[in-house]
Amino acid sequence: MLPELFFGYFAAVIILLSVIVITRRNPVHSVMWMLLLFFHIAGLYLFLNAEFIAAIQVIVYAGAILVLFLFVLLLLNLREELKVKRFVGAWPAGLFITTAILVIVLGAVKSFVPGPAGKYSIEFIKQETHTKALGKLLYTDYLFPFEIASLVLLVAIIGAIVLAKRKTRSK
Amino acid sequence: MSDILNILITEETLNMLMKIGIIFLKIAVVLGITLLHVAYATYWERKVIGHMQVRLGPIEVGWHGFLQPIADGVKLFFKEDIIPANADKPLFYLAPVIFMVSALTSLSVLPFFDGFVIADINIGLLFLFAMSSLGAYGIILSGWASNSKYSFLGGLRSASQVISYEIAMGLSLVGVMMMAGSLNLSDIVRAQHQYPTGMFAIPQFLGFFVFIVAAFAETNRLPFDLPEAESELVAGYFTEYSGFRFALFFLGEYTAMLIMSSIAALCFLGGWTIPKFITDAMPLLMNVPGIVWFLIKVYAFMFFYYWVRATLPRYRYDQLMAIGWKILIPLALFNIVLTGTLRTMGVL
Amino acid sequence: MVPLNWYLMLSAVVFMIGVFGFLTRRNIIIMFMSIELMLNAVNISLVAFSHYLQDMRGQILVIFIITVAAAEAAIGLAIIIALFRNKDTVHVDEMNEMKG
Amino acid sequence: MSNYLLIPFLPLAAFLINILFGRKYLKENSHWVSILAVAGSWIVTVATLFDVLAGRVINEDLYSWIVSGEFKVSVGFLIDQLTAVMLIVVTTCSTLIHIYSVGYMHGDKGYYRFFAYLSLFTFCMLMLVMANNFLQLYFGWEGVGLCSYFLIGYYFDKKSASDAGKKAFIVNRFGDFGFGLGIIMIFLTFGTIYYEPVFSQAKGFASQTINFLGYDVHLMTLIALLLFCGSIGKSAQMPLHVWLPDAMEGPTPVSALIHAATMVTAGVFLVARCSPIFSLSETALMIVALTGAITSLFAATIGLVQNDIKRIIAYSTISQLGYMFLAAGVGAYTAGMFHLYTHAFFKALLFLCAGSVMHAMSGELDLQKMGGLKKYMPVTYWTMLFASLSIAGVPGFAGFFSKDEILWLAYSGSSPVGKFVWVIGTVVAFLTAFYSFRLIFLTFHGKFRGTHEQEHHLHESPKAMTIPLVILCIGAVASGWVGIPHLLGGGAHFTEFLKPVLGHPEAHGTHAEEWMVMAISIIAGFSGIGLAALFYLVKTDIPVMLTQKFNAAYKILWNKYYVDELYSFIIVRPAIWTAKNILIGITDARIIEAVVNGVPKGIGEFSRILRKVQTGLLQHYAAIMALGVLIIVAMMLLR
Repeated sequence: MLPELFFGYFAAVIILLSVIVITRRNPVHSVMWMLLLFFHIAGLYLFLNAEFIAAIQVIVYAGAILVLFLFVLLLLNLREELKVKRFVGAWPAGLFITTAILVIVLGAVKSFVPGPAGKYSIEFIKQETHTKALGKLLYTDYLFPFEIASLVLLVAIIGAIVLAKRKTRSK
Repeated sequence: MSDILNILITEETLNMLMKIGIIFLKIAVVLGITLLHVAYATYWERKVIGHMQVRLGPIEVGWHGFLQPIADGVKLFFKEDIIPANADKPLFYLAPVIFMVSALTSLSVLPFFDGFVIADINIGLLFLFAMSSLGAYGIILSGWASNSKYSFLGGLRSASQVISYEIAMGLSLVGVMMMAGSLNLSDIVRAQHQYPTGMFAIPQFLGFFVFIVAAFAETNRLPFDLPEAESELVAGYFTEYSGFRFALFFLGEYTAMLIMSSIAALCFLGGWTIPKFITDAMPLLMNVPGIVWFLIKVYAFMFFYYWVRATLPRYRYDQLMAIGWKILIPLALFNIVLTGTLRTMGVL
Repeated sequence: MVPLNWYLMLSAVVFMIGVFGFLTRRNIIIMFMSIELMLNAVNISLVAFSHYLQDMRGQILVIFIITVAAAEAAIGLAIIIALFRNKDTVHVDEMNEMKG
Repeated sequence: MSNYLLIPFLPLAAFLINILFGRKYLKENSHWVSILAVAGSWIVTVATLFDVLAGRVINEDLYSWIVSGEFKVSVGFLIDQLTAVMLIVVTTCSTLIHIYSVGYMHGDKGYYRFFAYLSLFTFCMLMLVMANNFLQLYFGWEGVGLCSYFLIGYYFDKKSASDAGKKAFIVNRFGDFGFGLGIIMIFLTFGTIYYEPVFSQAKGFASQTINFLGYDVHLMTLIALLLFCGSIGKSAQMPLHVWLPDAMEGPTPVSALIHAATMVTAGVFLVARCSPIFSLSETALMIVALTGAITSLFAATIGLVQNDIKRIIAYSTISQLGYMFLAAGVGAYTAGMFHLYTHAFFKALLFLCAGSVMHAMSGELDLQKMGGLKKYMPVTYWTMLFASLSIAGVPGFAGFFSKDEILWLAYSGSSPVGKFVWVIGTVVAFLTAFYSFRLIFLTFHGKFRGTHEQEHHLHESPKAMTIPLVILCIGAVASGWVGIPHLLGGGAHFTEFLKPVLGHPEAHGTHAEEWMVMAISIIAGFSGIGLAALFYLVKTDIPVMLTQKFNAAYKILWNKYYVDELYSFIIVRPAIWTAKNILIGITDARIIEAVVNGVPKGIGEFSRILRKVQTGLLQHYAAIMALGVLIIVAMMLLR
């Protein structure tokens, strides 16, 4: 009973916050609602015994990505944003497409059959601690993708600097 | 009615309620003690700096001005709460709360002495990072929502400063994590107790150095108090705040200092333990409760904060960023590589 | 025990809200946030799968998704800044230079 | 022994270096690269010649070039006696002419380009003669043709030069078309295009016929004649000779190297190389002999009246090439090769001397404006005199031995047309002596007839030019001595050397007859010289009187039998008319233009409709993508 309630609360809040995030007129408010949304998602991760993921959800998403959004919003002057239309003219079409896909996907979820369970049972993770289990896997089987991810980040750093740097006028 | 109650109130739920009650009690105790400490931290700061500058500091209210913090609190509480007309009101209200809450929440994972911690979670250190990164929101929002030049510039400066030094701080603690093999703060303290030197500050002296500098910058303290450089920005991001909301920022800052001191004590100075070689030499010290050692270490670190404030001049903004990105982060990375290498070689 | 399907449905709903936001909002930053929303929706389902199938791979994937999301946000926001400098707008429907 | 590879590839390297770095870096030093390369080739060639003299023959593949089903070709090299002779001729002439060019081309703006092309030409020519299969031969064949085109049109800003280049290229197409067909026929017949298997199997096909357009054609005759088509084009025989006189528009060293000593003799080399095939067909040999004889006579008669110094030598070249074909046609391949070999020296020398004269005369070519140059340029005079003595067949000089051998073998050989071509050959010998000395007398003797300014400018050429002249002069005098016939107490070494490859025809004649033939040819030569001396030294009014008396004949000769006009009437003008009226007017304007303009117009219209889809709005694309997802998911669900 309690887990269901718990989940119900989180799910309801997450959905509500998602809607709020995409409908706010003021992007800064959107960001703040999104911050709250990320905390709830992190809570959901804790509920799913993924404490490390929950932590990086907060650190990376809330602590880095959203702050970046906020920074960009502050750098851009968006005063007139509060006076203009929020949605494109054809938003009902978007709503229709989205609802149609949603209905079909929700229909499809019913027929989902889970595959066989792996070795990472709740007890196993508890005993080993979640971070350690994840780290062992990440640095052995997934070492190569991990290295690629680091390269992606490097490219992103350099790319962001190059893109956002104000062009110095060449003589 | 009673049927429903019977269903709800079972052995299990009672147990759970008990646990929740204990947690609330712990929270109350920690909050009370911390806030008291924060209040007197301001008093001690004025006193220490006063004496360092050969003056007396607060002296009128109570014995040697001992009641000064209380008087200050009362004054702030009853001051008029001014809100700028063009401010974004919801965010203006929210900003100091976020700032304060993010500071206070960090307290929940700090073990004050063996076994006394509100939430003994496995990722305690990560939780601290997460919360400290949240503080940036309070700063940015207060700067933006005030709709004032000084606030806005102060907010931007502070946010970029906090974000930049967060990386250095996080990296400086990676060495500790590698030494202890855990992210749980209690485990880290226990690991230090097992370690021959008794505290990680000795093998991790590089990390400790980076951590100290980053901690000063994280809490916007001198010599890195650029966001609130009076001569340039009036009071920085909280220029427009007054009264109770100002008090929240003020408290938040000192809470953050206290937390930084605690982290330093826990991760580098051995927390509530003292090195084994000392207890071996003087077995009598075994009887001293851990909280005492812990508080001594925290106070020492706080004193260091005051000392630096009284001694060092303020850096320029570009120097600040240069120190963060070009010195501290490479140093921390080098420390990680060094620690890893030495660990695999079995030296550390 | 909460069934796995609930998580999947939650994930689908959040994802579709993100899609809707992406399709209909004019502000490019909100569109970006919609993308983050979609990524988070996927993360929810991945962590749920990971938990229910007792397999860590889902969470590994989440780590990579967060990495890519961070990279994407950095690059995307840099592009937005460059765009704003040139066009002085963040409204997507005012940017149709690529019109055929 | 494998250093023989250096022979062709040194010049290739020189070409690459010059063409890549010549313009910017080497500039006036370009010649060093080319000369060193070709001199290196010459040294290796001499070494190789000694190997061949010692009896070693190389025939090996370097690497696989084309493999397509049954058709396999390698880049391969065959170095036998025949190749060795050609190698010596090519590298020697090439080296000397490279050196000569340093002086001749001095200060030209395309200096590096000139040497690059010369090196490329040398490379192609060497690949041609060293090939061990027909395709590589063809590669070299076309390569030298290309270089010839480049170098004839070297002064491309002069219209006559670029026209001459085009003419050479186009006329050669006719011959090469036949040559290509011949190679295809060889592949169809033998299933391979390597020399060795082809020649060894050729006997087996001797009597085979092939049905062609309803006629039974003797297979070997067909192949031989198709190959001979190529020879006609490249060696400027009737009726494809028209390009060679015009080719004199190129720089004189080019005329000497390409259009006298080496490239044009490739046709003779081809006939000699394919002698096993030609020998199997009496008809083909007869045609070769008659073509050679008639061309020889024809060109010699034209040469009598021309006034352009280089053109006279050009016609002389055509005539002498005809002589070589005449020899090949009567089965005396060795004699043909011998003449090729001696001719290379004295003809190259003649051209270089002409170039030297031109150099002194500031580019003047007209004999009428020269005269009395002897005292100004003694080296040129003496060398050119020796060359002329050689070509006129004066005993003791190189040309005498080779010409005499040809005439003797024509007379005594078993060819049905042998006596006929002997008569023509003797007449040509007389004519050759006449026009050669007409050239000498008009140029070097008498009084100077040019402008005063030209006279003032007259001087001997620089050392870089005269030294090659002297060396070539030695060749023009002495090169024949390796082939002194048995009759005169010599060893006929040249013939003996080539016998393993080319064989040697039986001579059906007595010593008396041989003496007789030799005497007649000597008389013909001396009477030609004497007549020329009479006409142009003693009684200079006779030629004028003759031209007036036989005006019609003179006109025909002066206009080169109107061959160019005939071609212009039969081929050029109809072709231009067709191009103008049908190809441009109808095909191009109505059909191709319609298609070319219509297709893009249609695409443009279609795109105009299609691009409506490209709104440039991000969200439209996203919406369409989402719609696609919707459709795919729906399809998967409903499946």
